[in-house]
Amino acid sequence: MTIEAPRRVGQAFDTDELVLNMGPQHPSTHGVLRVVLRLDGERVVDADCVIGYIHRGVEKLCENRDWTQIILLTDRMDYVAAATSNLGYVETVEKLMQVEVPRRARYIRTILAELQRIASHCLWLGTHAMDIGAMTVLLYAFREREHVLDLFEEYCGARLTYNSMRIGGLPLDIPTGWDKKVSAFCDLMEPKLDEYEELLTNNRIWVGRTRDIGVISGEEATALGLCGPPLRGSGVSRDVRKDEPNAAYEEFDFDIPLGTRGDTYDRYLIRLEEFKQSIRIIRQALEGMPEGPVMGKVPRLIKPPAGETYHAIESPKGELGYFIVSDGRSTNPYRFRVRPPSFCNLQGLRRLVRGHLVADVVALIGTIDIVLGEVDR
Amino acid sequence: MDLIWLIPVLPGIGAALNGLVGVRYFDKRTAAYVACGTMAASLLLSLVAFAQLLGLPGDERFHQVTVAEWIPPIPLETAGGIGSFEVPWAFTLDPLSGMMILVVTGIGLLIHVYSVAYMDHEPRPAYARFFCYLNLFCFFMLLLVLGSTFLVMFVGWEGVGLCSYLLIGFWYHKQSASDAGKKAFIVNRIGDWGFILGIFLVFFTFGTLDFHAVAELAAEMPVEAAGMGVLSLICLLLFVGAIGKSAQIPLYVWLPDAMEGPTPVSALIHAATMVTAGVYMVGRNAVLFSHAPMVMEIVAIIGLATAIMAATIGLVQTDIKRVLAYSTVSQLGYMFLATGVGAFAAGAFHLMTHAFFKALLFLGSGSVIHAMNEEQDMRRMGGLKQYMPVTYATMGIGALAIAGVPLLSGFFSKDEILYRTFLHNRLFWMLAVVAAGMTAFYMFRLIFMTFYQEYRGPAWEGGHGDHGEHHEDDGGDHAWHGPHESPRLMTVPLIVLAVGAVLAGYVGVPAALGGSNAIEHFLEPSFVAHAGEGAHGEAAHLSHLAELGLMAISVLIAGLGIFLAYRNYIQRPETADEWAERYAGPHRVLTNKYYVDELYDATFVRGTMVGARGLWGFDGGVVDGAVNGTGWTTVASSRISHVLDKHVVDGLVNLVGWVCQEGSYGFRRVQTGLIQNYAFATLVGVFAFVTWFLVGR
Amino acid sequence: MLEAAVFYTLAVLILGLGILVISARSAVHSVLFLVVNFLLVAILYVTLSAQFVAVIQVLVYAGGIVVLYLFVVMLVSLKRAPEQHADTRRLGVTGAVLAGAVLLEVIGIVVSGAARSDAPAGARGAGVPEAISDPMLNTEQIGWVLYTEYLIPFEVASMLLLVAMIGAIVLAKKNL
Amino acid sequence: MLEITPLHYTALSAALFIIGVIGVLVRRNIIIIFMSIELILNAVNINLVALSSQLQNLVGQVFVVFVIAVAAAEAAVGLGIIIAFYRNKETVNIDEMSLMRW
Amino acid sequence: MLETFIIPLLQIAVLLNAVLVAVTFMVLMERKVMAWAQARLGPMRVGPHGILQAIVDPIKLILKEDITPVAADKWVFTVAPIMSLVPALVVFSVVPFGPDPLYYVADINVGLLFIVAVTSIGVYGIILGGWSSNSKYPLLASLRASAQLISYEIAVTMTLVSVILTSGTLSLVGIVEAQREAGVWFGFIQPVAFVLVFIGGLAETNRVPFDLPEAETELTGGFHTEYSGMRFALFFLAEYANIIVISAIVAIMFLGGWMRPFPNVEALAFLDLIPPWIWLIGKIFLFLYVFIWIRATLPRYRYDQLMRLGWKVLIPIAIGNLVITGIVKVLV
Repeated sequence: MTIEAPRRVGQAFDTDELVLNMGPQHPSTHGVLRVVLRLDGERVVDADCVIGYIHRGVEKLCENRDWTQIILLTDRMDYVAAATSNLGYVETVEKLMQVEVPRRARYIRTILAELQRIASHCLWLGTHAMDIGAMTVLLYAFREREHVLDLFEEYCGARLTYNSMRIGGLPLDIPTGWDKKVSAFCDLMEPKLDEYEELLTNNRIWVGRTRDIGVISGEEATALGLCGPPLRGSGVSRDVRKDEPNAAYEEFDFDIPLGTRGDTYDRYLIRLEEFKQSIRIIRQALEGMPEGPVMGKVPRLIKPPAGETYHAIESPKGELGYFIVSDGRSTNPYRFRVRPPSFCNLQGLRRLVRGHLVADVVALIGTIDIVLGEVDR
Repeated sequence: MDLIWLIPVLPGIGAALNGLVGVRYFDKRTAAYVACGTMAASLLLSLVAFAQLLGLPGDERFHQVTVAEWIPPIPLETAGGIGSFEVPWAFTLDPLSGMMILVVTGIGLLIHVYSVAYMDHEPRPAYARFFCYLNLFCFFMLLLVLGSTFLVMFVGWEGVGLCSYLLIGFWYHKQSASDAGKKAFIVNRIGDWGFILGIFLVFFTFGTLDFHAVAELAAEMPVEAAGMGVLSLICLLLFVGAIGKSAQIPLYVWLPDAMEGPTPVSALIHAATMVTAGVYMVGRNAVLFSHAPMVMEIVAIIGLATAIMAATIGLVQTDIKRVLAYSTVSQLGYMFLATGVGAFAAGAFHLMTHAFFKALLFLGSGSVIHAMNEEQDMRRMGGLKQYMPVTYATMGIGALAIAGVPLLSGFFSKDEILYRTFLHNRLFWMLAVVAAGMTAFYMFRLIFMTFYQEYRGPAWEGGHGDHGEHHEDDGGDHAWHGPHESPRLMTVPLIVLAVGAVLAGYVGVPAALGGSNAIEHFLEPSFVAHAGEGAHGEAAHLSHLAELGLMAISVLIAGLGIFLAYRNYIQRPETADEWAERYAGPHRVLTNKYYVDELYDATFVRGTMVGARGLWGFDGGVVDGAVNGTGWTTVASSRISHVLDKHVVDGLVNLVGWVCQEGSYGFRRVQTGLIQNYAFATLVGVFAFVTWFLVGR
Repeated sequence: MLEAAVFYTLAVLILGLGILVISARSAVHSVLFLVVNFLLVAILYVTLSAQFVAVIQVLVYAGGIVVLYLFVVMLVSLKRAPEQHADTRRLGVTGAVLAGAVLLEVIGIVVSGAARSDAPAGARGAGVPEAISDPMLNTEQIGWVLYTEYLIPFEVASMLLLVAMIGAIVLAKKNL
Repeated sequence: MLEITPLHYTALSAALFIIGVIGVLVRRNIIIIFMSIELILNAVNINLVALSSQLQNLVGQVFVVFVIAVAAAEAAVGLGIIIAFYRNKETVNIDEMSLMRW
Repeated sequence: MLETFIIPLLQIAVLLNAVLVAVTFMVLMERKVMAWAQARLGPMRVGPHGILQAIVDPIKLILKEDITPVAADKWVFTVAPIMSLVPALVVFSVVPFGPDPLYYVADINVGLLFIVAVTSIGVYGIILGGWSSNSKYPLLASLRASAQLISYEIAVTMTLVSVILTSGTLSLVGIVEAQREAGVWFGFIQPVAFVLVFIGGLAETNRVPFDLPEAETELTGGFHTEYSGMRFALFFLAEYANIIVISAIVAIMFLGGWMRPFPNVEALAFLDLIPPWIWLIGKIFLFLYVFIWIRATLPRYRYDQLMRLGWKVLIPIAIGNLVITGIVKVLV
């Protein structure tokens, strides 16, 4: 029985440091993240994130597919929020081509994106709670996520990788009665949120496990390039939906919840509030849904003019940006680059876990809400 | 009235606050508030006390408060056998001290207020330090005034000397200021030496130090009309102290140099309050002095000589503050003249009026200096009338008052002195009148050179002719925008003092002018041993007409002085230089202040140094020789002891150590450091024991 | 008969395990043998109808102290066996031999003592106040003696434990 | 022989005691030496309980309680020292623990 | 011969089998109750509503390959699960299922101390299991588990002392009889002790919210990570047997053991028709249900929080409870 012990000579009464590998096969690293922890007893001295275990070269692949095929590949990045990945990509290309998207299409896109946010947050809530030991919440959250997946299935026929958008609009109009079902889902979802809160929000153990864990100030969060709920949890008001509205967001009322302490509990509360805001947006969109076509005027062969553009949307995980260069000649992008929120948020992990206990590492991986498919791409 | 002890204590508290806490923590406003607040409270108390005093009938205006015991009774030998030396912290309120506390607190408060603005350029800690000193000074001054024994007064006396030193040297980074501080302090010590000897003698003679008791005892003694008795000796010694404090010949040299201090200090200490302490002390001991006529004569002569000498020097000085300083010395001479001729009340009256107008003049000059960006030379001023009307007007009133222009305060008090002098000795009167004329001359010379004529000062930013509104205080960069009126905090005290300078005289309007000379009757009880005793019954009286005639003469002389000044400095400004050339010899003498400083330097300072060198030589040769001889003897004996110690004592000790060391070489083989070997040893013991048990059965 | 069988079985096991404790190569095995040894000693106590002491033996010795040993053995992970470094001056083997001699002597004393006719086998000691009567009351009686006659030693022992606790914390803590 | 007298217990105790002593003398791992000391203490305890039973006197059992308390204290402090020593020297070999020599 | 050997042996045989069967069914119960709490069905395939799952699971475990890691200390690796299970089963020997000797194997005068002592032996199985696997996660988990077990044992034992003070005996039969004499379950006299022992029991058996040693998401399974097959099953058995032991102790000490509710109210005498052992088993299953319920509800404590709760909350409360009990005992 040995524990490899890097021993610091001359330091009396010093316990040895322990190097612990967490992952890539570990139940709570959300995929294939490997975190190399240096421990002093149970306390984390330092952490190194090792990524790349599911690197598929999505960006390179995209540079060798034509513009429409790329939508399919974006599904495979953040596979628990494929619709927002699609949205970001198609809007970027639309921006490059300066295509006008019909209002109805933009409304439906907003609904899809917000439904996607609910689904993604459900997954996050379930796994986060599971990591901290509350296993019932996982099953509750998945129960509701199932409803969202049903709605997506009805809309586009897929439950995970939707391929649900097209450059210039949408492939399909919504099925008859779909909007009623979405509305019914909104009504269903709200009491369920209270159910989650009942299990967690005021639970002493939950608060004890998340309060003051992974505290990060707004400045530091900004400096690390965090985005999405981890950034807002530190009180920085940054939401692409508000700051640079895309789709139809500028037409709806919604609030950006902000944290005060920048700890895990704040981030938890923010995501719960985002559920409610998403429901609010969906309801407004359903109510004000305009009539009209869902596809704009787009040439048959998509060949954007030469140029480059960067466009970002607020995915459930944070700011998802696409940087695309077109040479104007070929049917595939010259350069395709993604700014994935999961990857940026993962940078914060090392800072967040330092000084905490091993058990908190699990909670902190949960709180930054990463999807390794998006990190590695 | 039982709270009069609070009157000095309040500024003392202010000083403690500012000095202990304020220098480090207070901002300027707080420091100023603390200082002014305590002074205002003190003034209020003084007013209340004074009002209560007035409420008493004339004979009973005497109140003594003992706050605490200071020196417990000690048996000491006195002329009358074994006396009990006992000094309480006791304070006396009688008409004289009542008047003095009003003057000190009242003018003190005005000067505090004035200083708030005047010292505004100072950095923060120095600001608080300044107010600490100022308050401390007021504390000691009030202690001096209110003290009912010689020793309490002496504490105040030394305290004001200390504060004077601190305040003169306030800008201690300036060599001349710190030198002036030291000079004031040392010269005062000479006077204090006389004072304390006088106190010793008072105790030896009377067996007590209480003023009242001393006065009562002294009143029993015969007047030493001829020759020097013990009373005369006491008075002479006390007078030496007064000379030092009140800057009389020959110890006046420190006062003009004291003008190195900030102007409010000059006004408060060196014009209105501290320098009058000598006069006050003489007045306090009026009974003693009146039993020593010969000393009185000396007092009068010294006062007169000082008055004239200072006045003549004042004629040619060009530094605005020095003119005022010599004027102060001269006026103090007047006061001593008054006391010398037995007119204690007149002296005190002049003391009061002088406090008003001299404080006014000093503050005015401070205002001018402030306006001229720290320029003190009158030759570089001129024409300031248009820039600073308030200062001009108030200073003008002050000058008129000091010159003895009728209906202003100086007129009444000075004429009272002159009148009493006339009664005493005609020659003295004539000289005094001449001095009064000179006073008028140099005061108006000052006014004319400062406020009239052409502007001769340095040019300023923003153009010469732009005599605009440069009222605002220009912060830290000290960009000077030309002469300007001072801020309100400075002008208001000026105005108040000007009003005082005009009105203060009306408490002593002489009978010849239809007045009742109220002040004299008010003060009278303080100068006699027993209230109600008709002390000055023997004094001769002139008719009112003759008195009026004397007034007219002095007014004429004053008018002449003013006219001469007008002619020399307004009509024909060149006359002044012409006169200076024509009378080059006297002018040079006067400009150099009669070479008194040089004389002192040559005699006393050098003499002291030569003596000190001699003593040094003695110390080095004889005293050190003896000490060194002793040292050598010690060294020699210790050498012997060392040899013994090294070879006998150390030898024994080393032997013990050696035995231990050699022994341990053997024993340490046993101590292997292996615990199991020790256990083995134990086991051997157990084995032996068990074996013994087994065999033994 | 039964009593003798139980005693001999236990004695053999206890001694055998004792030898295993001091001879086992791995310290963890040593600890394991020690635990079993202690449990057997506890059973021995039960046969002597000292149930309370037996339970205390299990609870404190086997369940507490030896767990501590086990912890330390696990924490002290050795890179080289202690036997690699041996001081030549140690007298271990001699000591073992000497210890054997002492054992023989003691056994001799015991046997000779048993041989003597006046040995008070099974007799009560003189002037003994407390008698063991009902085994069901064993605990109560011990408690009674402990809290009356031996109260001060009991308190001293508890103080000793407190001091030992603090001492152990101070020694083992990295930084106080 | 078949009748179990207190002398049997005494003999057992003596044997266990000597085993402990040999352990102390022979082993070099200080933890095992400590365990040998525990064996010695147990030997004493067996004696005490046996005699207590024979003499029908509970004081023997009371003493066992005290012995156990002392053993617990000894184990706590002794093992604490071992841990501290191990942190510094990375050894538990008693032959290397000779800092106090000479 | 009959009374000294045959009957006790029969009793032991029945008891061991009953406990082992109870454990398998408790696993099934846990799965079903959890499923109901979490809006799912749980095992449904084997037998009606998956009842036979309780039989299938052990069979699976026995048939699985029993792997011994190469680097493990084989001897200790084998002994550890046994050392874990044996104490858990031994404890049942003093658990009385009814008033007369037929219902218990032994009634000893130090019964409660015996339980505490024997359960404390169980920690060896955990430590040695973790250590002998020669792997980091099991070692960490075993250290945690043993530290947790020892810490909470202190609190639980101290609390039990206050119950002993109330009853005046260490014998479990005596404690139940004392409750009959008192006319009220000790759960009402000692509510603080009741809650404390229950919480301590949760911690000692490594159940949620104190299931750190087995926290899958942190330590990938705990000290038995490297175990498989029957050796794993032994650990599993030991753990669930311990849960049943704790439930039994709590039921006996605080809920009147085999007695019906309100034992001295004559009007309820018809309840005595139900045999006493059913009453006790019913109470035990009540606690088992609560154990499972808590597992479905609560998140998990962090290690330091758990230790803080044990040392800074439970032990002080236990001491306070003991002191107050003593004072009341002296005064009343």
